[in-house]
Amino acid sequence: MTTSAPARASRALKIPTRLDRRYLPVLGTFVVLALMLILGGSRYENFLSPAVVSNLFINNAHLIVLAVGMTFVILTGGIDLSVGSVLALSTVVTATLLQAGLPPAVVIPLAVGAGTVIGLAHGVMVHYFQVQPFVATLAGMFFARGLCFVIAPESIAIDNASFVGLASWVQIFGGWRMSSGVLIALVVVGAGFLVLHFTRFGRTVYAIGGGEQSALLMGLPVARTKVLAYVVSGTCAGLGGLLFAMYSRSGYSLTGVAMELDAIAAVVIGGTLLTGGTGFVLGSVLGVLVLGLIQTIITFEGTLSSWWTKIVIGVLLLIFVVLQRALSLRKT
Amino acid sequence: MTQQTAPAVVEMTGISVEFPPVRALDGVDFRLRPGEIHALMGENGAGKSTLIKALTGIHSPTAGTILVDGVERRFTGPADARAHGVSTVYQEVNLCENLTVAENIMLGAEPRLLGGLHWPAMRRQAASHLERMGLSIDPSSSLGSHSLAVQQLVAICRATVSDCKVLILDEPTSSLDTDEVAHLFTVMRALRDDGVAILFVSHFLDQIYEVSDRMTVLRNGALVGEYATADLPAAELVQHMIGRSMEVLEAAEEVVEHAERPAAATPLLQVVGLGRKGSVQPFDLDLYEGEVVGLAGLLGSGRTELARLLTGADRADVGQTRVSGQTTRLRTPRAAMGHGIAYTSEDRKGEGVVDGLTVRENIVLALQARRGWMRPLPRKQVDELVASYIQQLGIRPADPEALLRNLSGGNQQKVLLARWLATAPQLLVLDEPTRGIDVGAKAEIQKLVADLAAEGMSVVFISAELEEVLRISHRIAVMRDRRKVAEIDGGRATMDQVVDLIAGGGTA
Amino acid sequence: MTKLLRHHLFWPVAALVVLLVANTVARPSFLAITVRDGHLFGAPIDILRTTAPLLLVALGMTLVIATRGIDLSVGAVVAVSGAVALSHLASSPNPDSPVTVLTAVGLALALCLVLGVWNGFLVSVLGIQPIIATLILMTAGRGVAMLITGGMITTVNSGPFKTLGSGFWLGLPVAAVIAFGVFAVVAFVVRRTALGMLLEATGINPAASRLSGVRSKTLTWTVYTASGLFAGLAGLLISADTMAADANNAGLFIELDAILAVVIGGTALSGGKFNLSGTLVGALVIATLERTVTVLGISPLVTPLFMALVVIVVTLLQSPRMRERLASATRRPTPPSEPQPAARPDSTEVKAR
Amino acid sequence: SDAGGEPAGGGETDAATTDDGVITLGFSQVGAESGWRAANTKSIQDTLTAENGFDLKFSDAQQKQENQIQAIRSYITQGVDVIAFSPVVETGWDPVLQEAKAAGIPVILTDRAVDSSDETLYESFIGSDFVKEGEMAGEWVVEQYDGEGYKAVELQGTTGAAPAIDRKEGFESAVAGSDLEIIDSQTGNFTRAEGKTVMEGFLNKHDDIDLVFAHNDDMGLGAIEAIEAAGMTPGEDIKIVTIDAVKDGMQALADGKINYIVECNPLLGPDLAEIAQKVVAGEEVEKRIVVEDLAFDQESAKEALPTREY
Ligand SMILES: Nc1ncnc2c1ncn2[C@@H]1O[C@H](COP(=O)(O)OP(=O)(O)OP(=O)(O)O)[C@@H](O)[C@H]1O
Ligand SMILES: Nc1ncnc2c1ncn2[C@@H]1O[C@H](COP(=O)(O)OP(=O)(O)OP(=O)(O)O)[C@@H](O)[C@H]1O
Ligand SMILES: O[C@@H]1[C@@H](O)[C@H](O)OC[C@H]1O
Ligand SMILES: [Mg+2]
Ligand SMILES: [Mg+2]
Repeated sequence: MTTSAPARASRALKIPTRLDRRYLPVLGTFVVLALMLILGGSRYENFLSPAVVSNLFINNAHLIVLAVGMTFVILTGGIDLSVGSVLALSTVVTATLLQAGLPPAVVIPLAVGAGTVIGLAHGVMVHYFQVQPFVATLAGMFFARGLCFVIAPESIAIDNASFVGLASWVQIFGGWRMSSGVLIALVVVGAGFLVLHFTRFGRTVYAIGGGEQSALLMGLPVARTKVLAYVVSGTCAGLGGLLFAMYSRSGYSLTGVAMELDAIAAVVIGGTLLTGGTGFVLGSVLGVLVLGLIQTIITFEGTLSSWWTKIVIGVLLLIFVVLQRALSLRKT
Repeated sequence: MTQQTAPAVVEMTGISVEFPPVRALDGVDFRLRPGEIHALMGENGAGKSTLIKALTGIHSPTAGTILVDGVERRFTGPADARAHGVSTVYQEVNLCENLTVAENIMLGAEPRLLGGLHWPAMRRQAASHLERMGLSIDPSSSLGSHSLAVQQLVAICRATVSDCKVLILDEPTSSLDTDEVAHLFTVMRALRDDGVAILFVSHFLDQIYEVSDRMTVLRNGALVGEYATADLPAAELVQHMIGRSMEVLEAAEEVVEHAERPAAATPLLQVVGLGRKGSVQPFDLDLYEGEVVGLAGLLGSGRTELARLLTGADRADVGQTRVSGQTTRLRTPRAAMGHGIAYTSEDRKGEGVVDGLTVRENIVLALQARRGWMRPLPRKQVDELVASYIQQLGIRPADPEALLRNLSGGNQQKVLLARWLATAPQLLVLDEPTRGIDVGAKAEIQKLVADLAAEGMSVVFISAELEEVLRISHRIAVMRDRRKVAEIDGGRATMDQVVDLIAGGGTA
Repeated sequence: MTKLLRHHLFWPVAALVVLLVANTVARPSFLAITVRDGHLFGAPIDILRTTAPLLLVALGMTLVIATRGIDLSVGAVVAVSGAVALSHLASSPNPDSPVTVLTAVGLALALCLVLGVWNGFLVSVLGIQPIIATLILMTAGRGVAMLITGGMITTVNSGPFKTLGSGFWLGLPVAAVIAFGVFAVVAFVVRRTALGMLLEATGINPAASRLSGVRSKTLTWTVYTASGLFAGLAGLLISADTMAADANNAGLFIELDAILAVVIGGTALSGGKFNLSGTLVGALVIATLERTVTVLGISPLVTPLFMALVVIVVTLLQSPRMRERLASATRRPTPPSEPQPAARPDSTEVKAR
Repeated sequence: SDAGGEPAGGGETDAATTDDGVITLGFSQVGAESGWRAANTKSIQDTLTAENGFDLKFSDAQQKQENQIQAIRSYITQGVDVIAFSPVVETGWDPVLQEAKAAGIPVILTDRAVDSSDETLYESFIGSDFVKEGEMAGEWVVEQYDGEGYKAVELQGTTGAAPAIDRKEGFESAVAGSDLEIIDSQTGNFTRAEGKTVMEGFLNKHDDIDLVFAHNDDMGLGAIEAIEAAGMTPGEDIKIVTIDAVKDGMQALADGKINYIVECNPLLGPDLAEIAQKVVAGEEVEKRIVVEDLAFDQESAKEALPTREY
């Protein structure tokens, strides 16, 4: 039976040197984003200015942070619908507590922590009670929004001096501007990237998305990782709320309605599969920029009526998704 | 080398596992000693995998005790078991296709740098583990890009990464060819000689006799006995396993071996220069009614890809296909089905089972799909059909309403076979149909194939087990490096001849 | 008992019963149905009528979810449907003529069918992920609806059309008759033909289904089309209810309600096995819950919180883990120390509010 | 005129000079969430036309504050002459308004006010006083029905939205001290459909409702449907008071189905045009221009209806 000896080498797989297929969707996003910038630049005056690009980041810092958290959850094959509401809750908590006279050093951890706690609750519901992520986080979405109204139905301005000081910190290099919000968002992106690619937790996130059962049988800490992914997303939503509070210097219970869809769309546009296991944080950042750019184009166009705005957003999204799909399919 | 006297490293007593209403294990005792290779034997659904899962904490036994190194334990899961020196390769390949080979091997025991993963070291270490298993693949390629066989070897690599006292291998050889198996055995023996206790499950009796020291036999969830391999002749082993004598099986094999090659008429399916870019090289093949054509080749030689082109699972971009003399193009599996061509994929988990549906639904799926949704099969006819296949193939549990995911691996395979037989195809392409199937059932499937051929069905038979291909085929096509290199007469071919062709030596 | 507890409809039905009991406690005549002007009148009848559009949308959603998809665009489709129908009525010289009404209905449904086909095309042919594919129409669709109505709320008087929303047939609300009727027909077709099984196979393992000859793409395409059509019908019922086409608010967030109804009904969002009777109960639960908020007099400020708590309680009780616990608690000889159906305290709490 | 006349690359125009006499005005609208809003948008677009000497840049923020901030920033970089917007929320505008101020671009608020400690950040606010609207409704109710022991239900606007909070507050303060009792209050989300469902619920729950106060016409129109479906006569069996005075509401008022409507005037275009011209010309403008909100009873509605613009 033990017949043997054909050359081992014949069995060695020839590994193609071409680009790893996993990067194609992100690359697609990048290419189309660049195309959009170029087209925008040729169509509108001032479009390709540092100010516009800086604003793209400044206006979307909070969304970038949400998208980073969302990426973790989606990579595990889950979803987090609560982020928009949790962001609102965080702004409300921040504004209310600051108004009550508490110092930022106390308020900031509480606001972010509110997100963490809600994320933990999601994780527990999803993992230990096996509630479907969509539903668990939908309940969380109602819950956080409800809590906002209970805390403060009206919008509250923030005038705490040190908070305002922190919020209005800006660095200017030539035409480029960098706000404290953008800096925090970039740090979160960097941290997200490092955690996903250089920790066991991060790789387990991918493993769970690739197959939860398999990850379990591989002896990876599935329970902890899954719960943690929701904690990360909740925390990011809390932090996103803080950034939004810094950005708008106020807290409002109706902020961020449907922002979860923006975050999800950004992640998916960035090449992450909703089924889990494939995708990159940097892709999600590109996704946010795409959405922001669509908005910028709408403003620069300047003549669209309300309904054409919606239609154009839809059409641009379509063009984007189809192009990206075409680019990532071409080589498979 | 067997240390009969050493105290058992694993001692399971009176283990019962229930999946109400099924009692999968009923008071089973099992002992595993250091430095032995211990085979766990039994039919499909006998409870082998369940026993393993009870040990490693995936299923919690309703009764019984488990001692590991003399300490009573109930592991909370594979991670816990691994932490206590029990490494397992479960039956279906359970790795993450989206991760790289290196990650699949090293995660859990990954080298670190400044608290983070040390990727270069990870790749290096993974490469050396792969080397030990005789695999020279790129550790940073993604696992999903490799064939099932390679994945199985990677799974084994993973299990042997951390220092383990106990290594459990549940059907690790089901998709390996002889050469890989030999290599695996070398590794297993080396580990055993280092004092590792190895639990090994396989349906290949010759492998069991080749490598194991002792064996435990289960039947219907109950313990039959524990034996020293050397003291138990194969015939007796089979009798213990299936509760019948070996003669039934031999009778079945007779039929196969004496089947006559039918007289040639017009080929049922004729392909000329069929090929696909990046897949198999263009090939010619004629398939006649009532004929079994075996495909032989090494792992990755292109058998599966050839089969997929024949059956519309992949679309050919060059070449011609003629069914009963008529030129057609088989663009989809559905189109192929329209011509009476059926294909069972080797990838049971990914392309076969619909695990959330019942046995009944899985069996009628293809038949129903062909009829279209508007013409549902009458329930009575479905029930009869399903009952007859459950009986004919010995599917267990014999419950049409059982969810497929709750069936043992071998029984799932039988259900898939039933799915295609139910469509009464003219040409049946079977890719590894006997993988993971017990001796009894395997013989019956072989007999079934022979019977079907005798009734006029044309069969393409792919198996990693060369003997099986030789025994069953009227004609054998040999594949090498994704090319069809030879076609030989199955009746006259010898094992050595085929092995030579496969390896690239001899000529037809 | 165990069997009853394990039945997939147990928890949704229990939730419905608890809600009805809570309402009856707050308002003893809640379940009373009286006959007024020859038709039935009362809270239960209102609930049936308000369930109607949600039920239709949830029906389509269930089928889409069975194939592992999701349709976020239903709310926008609802808006488009109402906009088309009412604009046509408003522009016609005789909005009361049955022919005009039929044309309006026909136009609206035809356009919604096309929208469904569009979603199906993106998902099954272009292979775009369902959530993003339908997000496109979710955004653009409302724009289209507003384009049709010019951004205003279009209103019109048309007797026959109004019947769709607030008319009665044999004493029952026409909207409910239509929705439950369509539901029954679809449920019958899906379960009496092989459609249900083929959809489930597609949702569970598309690759295996394809190899088995299932036309997965066509099926996927079909369910999105159906979802568009049903949403369009729902849009007609909604616009006929108030005789106004409100492009901004018609069907706003109905996709979430519909998904929730599907999930409460015991269908997993991961696709595969689906459960239409569960969806029916789920839709009733949601409509009743909305009514409960008013009847219990819950302050608008805590309404979302209240809804969240109910959803959390229902989903937790339905979770596999809880079911197992409850089932094993009832199976055993019941040690008194065991926190029996852990559910009870929570559900009475709901009642007490 | 946006690109042509301006120095390329110049993010900021030198002060508010307009070489060609055309005023470039960037307007950021909240969204298009209601018929009222559509009328508001139309009024602005119809007034700030080229004939009237404006180059209007319009953007719809889809009810998102971040989009509005983004749009305003973008107007700053584009160097418009005047920025006008209807803030989604009252708070949170200081940073971006400071940027506008630094760039020398005057800002005009419409419809909704902002809550800012620094009044120099904007030139003028043009809009309605929501509290006053609620008060006007409440005063009329007290005047008509005090002493009859009326039981009223309230249909609130979107929870947390300024018009909802203010109108509730105004109405409550006006009816305080009378014998009118508000027995129930729920949100109908400013929409007809929800107004109808909530009213149905109220009718299921209470047998003795005498009056409905709805925060806008749409919810009032929904309530009419519910009351009719319950076999009662709106306007008689149950009195209805609403706010907005859009066409459908006025029609119902004229038809006797609604009893009283307080106007919330969306036609802010002309005022905006006037103020913008003054601001660009460097003239003094009033800090707060509250548009006059009329109120209609059934008689005056019949008179006004033929000439209503929206
Ligand atoms: N999760 C489950 N739920 C219900 N029944 C199960 C489950 N897992 C296994 N079983 C049943 O338990 C029995 C034993 O299955 P097991 O997988 O242990 O068999 P096996 O001996 O490994 O067979 P094979 O050789 O086919 O792999 C079978 O009847 C199977 O259907
Ligand atoms: N995704 C892939 N990328 C690169 N090479 C691949 C990929 N998938 C398959 N191959 C290669 O294609 C060839 C044919 O594979 P195929 O699965 O047909 O072989 P086989 O003879 O059926 O072997 P097996 O025993 O693995 O089933 C092999 O060389 C295999 O390694
Ligand atoms: O009804 C109106 C509402 O829709 C708008 O948002 O604010 C003013 C209200 O009168
Ligand atoms: Mg097994
Ligand atoms: Mg193969």
